[in-house]
Amino acid sequence: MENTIQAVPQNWYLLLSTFMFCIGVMGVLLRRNAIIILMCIELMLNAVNLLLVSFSSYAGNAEGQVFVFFIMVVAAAEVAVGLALLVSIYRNIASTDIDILSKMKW
Amino acid sequence: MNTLIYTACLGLFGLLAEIFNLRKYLIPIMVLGLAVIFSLNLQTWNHPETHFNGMLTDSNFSTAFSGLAIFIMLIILILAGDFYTSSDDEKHISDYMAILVFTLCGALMMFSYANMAMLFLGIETLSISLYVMAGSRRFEVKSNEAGFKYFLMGSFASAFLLFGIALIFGVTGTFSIDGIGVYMRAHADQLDPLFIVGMLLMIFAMLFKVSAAPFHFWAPDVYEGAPSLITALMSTLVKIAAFAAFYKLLSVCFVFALGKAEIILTVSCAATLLIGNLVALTQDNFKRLLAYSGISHAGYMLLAIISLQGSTDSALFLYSAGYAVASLAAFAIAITVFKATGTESISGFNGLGKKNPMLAAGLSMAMLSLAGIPPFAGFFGKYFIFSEAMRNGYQNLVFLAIISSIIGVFYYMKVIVAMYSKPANEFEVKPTFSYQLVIIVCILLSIIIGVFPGLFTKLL
Amino acid sequence: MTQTIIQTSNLYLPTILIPLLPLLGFFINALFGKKLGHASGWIATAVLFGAFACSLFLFLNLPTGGSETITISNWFYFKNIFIPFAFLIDPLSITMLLVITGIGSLIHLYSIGYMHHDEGFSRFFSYLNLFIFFMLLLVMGNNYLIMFIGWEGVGLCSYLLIGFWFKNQAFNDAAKKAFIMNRIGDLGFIIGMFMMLFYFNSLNFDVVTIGALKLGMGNMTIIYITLFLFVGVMGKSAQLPLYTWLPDAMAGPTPVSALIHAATMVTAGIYMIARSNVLFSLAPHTLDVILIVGTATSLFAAVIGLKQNDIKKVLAYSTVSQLGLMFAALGMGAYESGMFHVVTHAFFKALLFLGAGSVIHAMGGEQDMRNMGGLGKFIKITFATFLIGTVAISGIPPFAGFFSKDEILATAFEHNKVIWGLLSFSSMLTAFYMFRLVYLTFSSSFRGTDEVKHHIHESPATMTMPLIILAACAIIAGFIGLPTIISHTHLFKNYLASVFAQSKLIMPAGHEMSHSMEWILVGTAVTLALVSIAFAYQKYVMQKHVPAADENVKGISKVVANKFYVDEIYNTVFVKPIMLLSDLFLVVVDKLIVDLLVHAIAFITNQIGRALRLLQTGHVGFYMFAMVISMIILLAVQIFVVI
Amino acid sequence: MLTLILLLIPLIASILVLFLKGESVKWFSFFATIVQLIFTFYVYSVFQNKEAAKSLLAINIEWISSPKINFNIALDGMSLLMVFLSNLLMPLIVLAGFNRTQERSHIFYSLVLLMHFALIGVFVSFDGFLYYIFWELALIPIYFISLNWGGVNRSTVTLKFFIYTLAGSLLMLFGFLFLYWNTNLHSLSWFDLTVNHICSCKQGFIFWMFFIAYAIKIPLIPFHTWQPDTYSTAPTQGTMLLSGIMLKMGLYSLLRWLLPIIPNGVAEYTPIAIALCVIGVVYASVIAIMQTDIKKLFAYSSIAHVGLIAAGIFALNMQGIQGGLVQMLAHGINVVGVFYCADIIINRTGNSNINSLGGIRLLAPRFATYFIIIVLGSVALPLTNSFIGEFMLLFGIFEYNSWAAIMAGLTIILGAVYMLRMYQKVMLGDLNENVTVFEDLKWNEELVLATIAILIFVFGIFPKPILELVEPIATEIFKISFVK
Repeated sequence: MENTIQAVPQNWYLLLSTFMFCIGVMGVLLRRNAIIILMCIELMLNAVNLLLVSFSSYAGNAEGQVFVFFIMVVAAAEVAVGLALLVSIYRNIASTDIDILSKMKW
Repeated sequence: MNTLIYTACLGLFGLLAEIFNLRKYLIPIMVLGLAVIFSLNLQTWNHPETHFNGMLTDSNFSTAFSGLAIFIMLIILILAGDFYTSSDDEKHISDYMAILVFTLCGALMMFSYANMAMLFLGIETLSISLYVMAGSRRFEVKSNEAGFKYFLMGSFASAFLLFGIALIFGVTGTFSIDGIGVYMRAHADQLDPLFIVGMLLMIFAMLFKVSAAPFHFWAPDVYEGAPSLITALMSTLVKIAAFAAFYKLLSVCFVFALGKAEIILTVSCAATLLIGNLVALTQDNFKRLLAYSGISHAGYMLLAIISLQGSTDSALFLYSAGYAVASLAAFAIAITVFKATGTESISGFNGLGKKNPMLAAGLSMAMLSLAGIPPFAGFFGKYFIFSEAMRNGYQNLVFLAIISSIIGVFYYMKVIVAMYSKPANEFEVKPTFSYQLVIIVCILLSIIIGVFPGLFTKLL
Repeated sequence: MTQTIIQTSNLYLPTILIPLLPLLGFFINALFGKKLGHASGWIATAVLFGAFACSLFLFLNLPTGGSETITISNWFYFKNIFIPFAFLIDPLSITMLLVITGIGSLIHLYSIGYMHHDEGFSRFFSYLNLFIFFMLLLVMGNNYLIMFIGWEGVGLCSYLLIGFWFKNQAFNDAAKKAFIMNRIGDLGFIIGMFMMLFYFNSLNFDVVTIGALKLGMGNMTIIYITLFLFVGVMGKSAQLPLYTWLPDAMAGPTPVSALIHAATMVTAGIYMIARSNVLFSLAPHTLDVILIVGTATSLFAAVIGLKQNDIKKVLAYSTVSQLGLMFAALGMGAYESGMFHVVTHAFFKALLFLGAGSVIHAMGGEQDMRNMGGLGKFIKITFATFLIGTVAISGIPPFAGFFSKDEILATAFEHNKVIWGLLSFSSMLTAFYMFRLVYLTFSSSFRGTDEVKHHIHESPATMTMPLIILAACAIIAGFIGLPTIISHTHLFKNYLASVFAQSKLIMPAGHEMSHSMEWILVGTAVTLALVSIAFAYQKYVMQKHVPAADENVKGISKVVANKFYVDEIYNTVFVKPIMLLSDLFLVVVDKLIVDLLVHAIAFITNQIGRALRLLQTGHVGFYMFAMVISMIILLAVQIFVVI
Repeated sequence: MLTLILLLIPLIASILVLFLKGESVKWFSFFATIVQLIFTFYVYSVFQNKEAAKSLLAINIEWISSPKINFNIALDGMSLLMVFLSNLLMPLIVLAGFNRTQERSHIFYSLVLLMHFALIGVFVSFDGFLYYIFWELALIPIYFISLNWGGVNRSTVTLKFFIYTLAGSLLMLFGFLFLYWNTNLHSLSWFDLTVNHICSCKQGFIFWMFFIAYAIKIPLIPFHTWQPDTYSTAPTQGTMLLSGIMLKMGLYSLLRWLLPIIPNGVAEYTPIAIALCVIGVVYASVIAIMQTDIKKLFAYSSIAHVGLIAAGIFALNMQGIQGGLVQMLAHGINVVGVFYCADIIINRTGNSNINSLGGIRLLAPRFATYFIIIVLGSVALPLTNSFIGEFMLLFGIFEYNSWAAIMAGLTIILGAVYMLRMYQKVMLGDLNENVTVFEDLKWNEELVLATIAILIFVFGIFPKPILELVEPIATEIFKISFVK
């Protein structure tokens, strides 16, 4: 049984999502704006989602896709909490630059 | 499984309590509820069961750790009563309580998961609640910073965890930890590289969660910035939950491929021991000190994880229990002192031995237990872990752990010295009744575990 | 493992009474001395007379040549080594017992008068009794360990008595010095005992003797044992190089000097060698060492004695010199002669010291002879008895010293002419400085202040009585050992014969000396003594020469007067370096090296902590960067190293 | 069962005393220690009756199943000797505090009694792990005693002491763990360990783990630097505990847990150990000669004395072992005596520098008498308690190596040098201007010192009961640990 997902070889999914994941990681490491970092983390999660979906499809096993739903829900919750924290930080220091957040060190 | 459901219900009740205007009675009700749940949890003892199509399993392992976690939460809730006293806190008390109980839910899932999905959900439930709680002092930059740092790094690490899970799923086609274990046993000699990478990524993520070096960076900052009570929670419940999950993951899933991760685990363990103890030497802030001490304890517990054979699980449990009671006692006293003196520095403890000998004695015992000196529980935990590691041939690591315990004694003693030989400051320190109760109970437990460790090692 | 020995001997009771009585006296005086007042002195004296009576009983009841072992208990044991608490009664120990208790009781009696005004009266007597107790243990023990107990015990009492007037730190220094010098010797003694234990598994005299005989002549083991024992002897009997404590020990009250540092304790070394005569006879090299050390000490001390001005110091050096003479005798294997001289010396030296005490008593504490003179007129009894003592020590017949000294010189002549020459010279010097002492003290006119002169008085009867008795002994004691030219029965030699019988077998005596030769020797000795007396008379009576004040002494005299600077040399060579070493150890090794090392470890640990702490920059970006980097590194290591 | 009671009396007393106040604290503690002492005599009488002893004195029940730890307590001659020493000294130590006022005395005495409990525990444990627990437990009370009631600089000094000794004991813990998993019986029971030795290739390693722990505790050079400071800083009763009993733990452990457990390792490294001990004897003695602080002087002298004991033990022969045991008892009594005398002096004059003291004998003749007796006891004069021990020890060393014995024998001379120098400067001479009044002994002080003085003579004159008490076990240990 062919489906649209399987039109592309599995390794390509793997490469793509690894690539996306790495972009996410690089973004997290290189950017200083908290919101962009948040986005990059979302990107990493989505890379995982993509990977899971493709694996799930190739294995003919729906578990992976179910898992993706979990991830999406959790990611949404995470973003909600993250943004809320960000808002309160912004209220206090009027900035979203993560480098300013270094009151506690050593 | 029932434990989890009841706990979730208790959390929901907390949220609803606001509607019924039960603020005043909320904490007693919650405490009572947890006590009931604690006893219900005991019923699963020796009744291993699987629920939700293999998503959760009850086993003695999960029951024991659940019991411990519920106990910790119970203590935290008792402490919360006199901790959240400002008017702002009063307003949010039901939220706080509910979120704390949800944290427990996450932890319970982490003890009894049988599926990667539940592991992930457990970790996230736990973490997200904690992000909120760590940042719950909205107007304090420190608290904000702690919450946000924790959040950023925690979700970053979660992504690695997920990527690992995805890769393993890709290779094995299942999320069930038993299934993965079966796959591994079958393919132990020729494992797919993808699987190994997935496993290592998961291990990295778990190392992050247990705050092992070199993934420990979040811990000191977050511990310092978070409200003290939450720090207590993080250093006990969260750490124990993470370790239990980590232990289960390795012992059920990856046990046959552990050789492939040996270097990582060994290096991490050694680094954790050294960094935790060495950096703690130089700390002046008590919470930060406990954070580093917590890192070093993670090192000892990693030793149990590495050994992973025989009765390591009971060693880990004993260690966790000993560590938890000592930490809780220490935090209960520290919170009292912080409140009285308004500083979190060790100098706040100066002369406590004269001002309040009972409190000082309690903290001394807690510190000695953390330092691993008999007859307190901390010693036995260490002893069992060292013994297990020795049995499995990790002599060098044990030796390193011994050396680092010697270093560790220095900073625990620093607190004791401050209490007994520095001139007293002018603040009067007087713990409330609930704090006294907690301190006495925890210290007594610490001694009981120390004198009858057999009672606890036989649990698993 | 215990042996039970039932005592049936009729000697049992007197034997144990001998040490017990002084011990009892000690306890009475120590516990109730304050309340007893002056009665304590009489009690102390009485117990000693009791002990003397018991000794006499033993002397009379022990069959000639017999010996008896009186076991009190099996003191302790380890491995297969049993150490009994037992006494050996034989002629040798009886000789010593008689000397100790006899002279001891006289000196106790004397002390009652001498110490009458001292506030530590009862304390003094308790110490004296304790001393006698230990001294008796020393000579009565049937094994080396009991002897050692006495050996150290007398050292302790010597310490306590030298420093009796403890307010004076110089006296305390002297006491300490005596104790420590003795302990140096004791170490040698102990090592000697270890060797005996090791080779013979016992310390009993009889067992050791048998064991030594088995090893045979000239065995290295025996040489080592005897050499170590001799180290002990050097300390106790003030031989070169450990003699310096004895002159200093004169800081104690004069009866103490008489009892401990002249008559009894210092002769313990001679007793020990005599007791171990078989061992020493089997080790000819050790005997040579003893001979040389004895001769050298005799001469050396005699030379120093020439220039001393303190009346007691002169006597002290004379004691050292006489002890040297005794050791020379022992070194030649003439144990009886040595013992004989011990006995006669005990009489006349005790007499001299007590006489000197009487002089000091009369002078109100003054000891410098330069401030005396002409005392013969004031204190006649003292003068007369003192003169007898001096004549005796100078070796003028028929006084006691002559016989014993002559015997030694005769043996020396046979043994080695050089030694004989040296010893004769030393005797000559002795005669000279002793008469120098007498002339300076008793003849010509008084040189002290009028106040002192007014004070001069004869001592009470408690003090003069002992002087008279001792003087009588000093005259007649020599007759127990008449030389062969006069009589064929040498009472003393015969009495001790059984003790030294085995030694005589090992080293047979040389041929009998011809009578004419011996007459020549006697003549030479007496002539030499008379010449030096005359010389002294010429210098100190005719010329009325008075020794110069300390600061005016020049040249060789100064060196001699300062005792050849031996104390100073010891100070520089031993004491100072040890003190320096002590500081060095403490400051450099302890504080700087060891402790610094300990602290350095702590410091370095702390510094590493400080360095690592900086990793925690507070920047969440860095944290995540570090996480990722370490992940990559760990992954790389894991994958490339393991897989 | 009797052993358990022996163990429990101090523990219960330690808890009960917390509820008392004022003078009753001291009386109660004294009462408890006296009861304990009397009970010890009873136990001794039972022990003499060998057949009955076995069942009455030993308890062996499982405590923890894996790793197997038994609650295994028993008494043999050596344990009984050490228990006897502790119980003998304890009443004296408590009594010594009667005329001192202490803040929070109930806590103080509770800690003292807790320490007593731990010390007894160390001596009666026959399971390595149990022994280790007590070993560590003993450290805590003394640390808090020193920290709370100590003198100047107490926080740094006691911290050093604590870390130092703890470091040693953790190494020992490592050694025990190693032993446990590397012997085929998997047991730390003394009876198993002495029969079933670990492979001799690993013994050398364990030797160092144990040796360092004990060397720190005893202390031997170069691990001794904590000791002089601690002894001079700790409150007197603490110093008495430390020097009188606690350092005996180290020596006792050499005999109990080192020699018979790893005979080959010991045999291999004996030369080094003896060299360290003997050097320590001379080294510490020489330092003591120039010490001016009276407590430090005694501390160094103690290093010298225990160095000798350790050397004798390592000589691995009967007289060394037996002499070591006898000397432990003697040293315990003497050292408590000297430190108490030092305390009386410091307490009366407020001065611990021997150069600014002097002439005390003029004012306090009775004190002077006791002091000189104790001083003579510690220089091992014959007929005092330490003579027989020192004699046997030196003979033991002699049998091992005669040069070592001569070196160690220097203690005979040097001991006299520093002790008499100290006594002369402090007690003799004319009154120093710093010493104007010096009250003679109070009743409790006199009682303590008189007891010590009597003990010094009793054990010096009648050493046989002690030697006989320890003979069987010394023979056993010798047989096990003697390697050809």
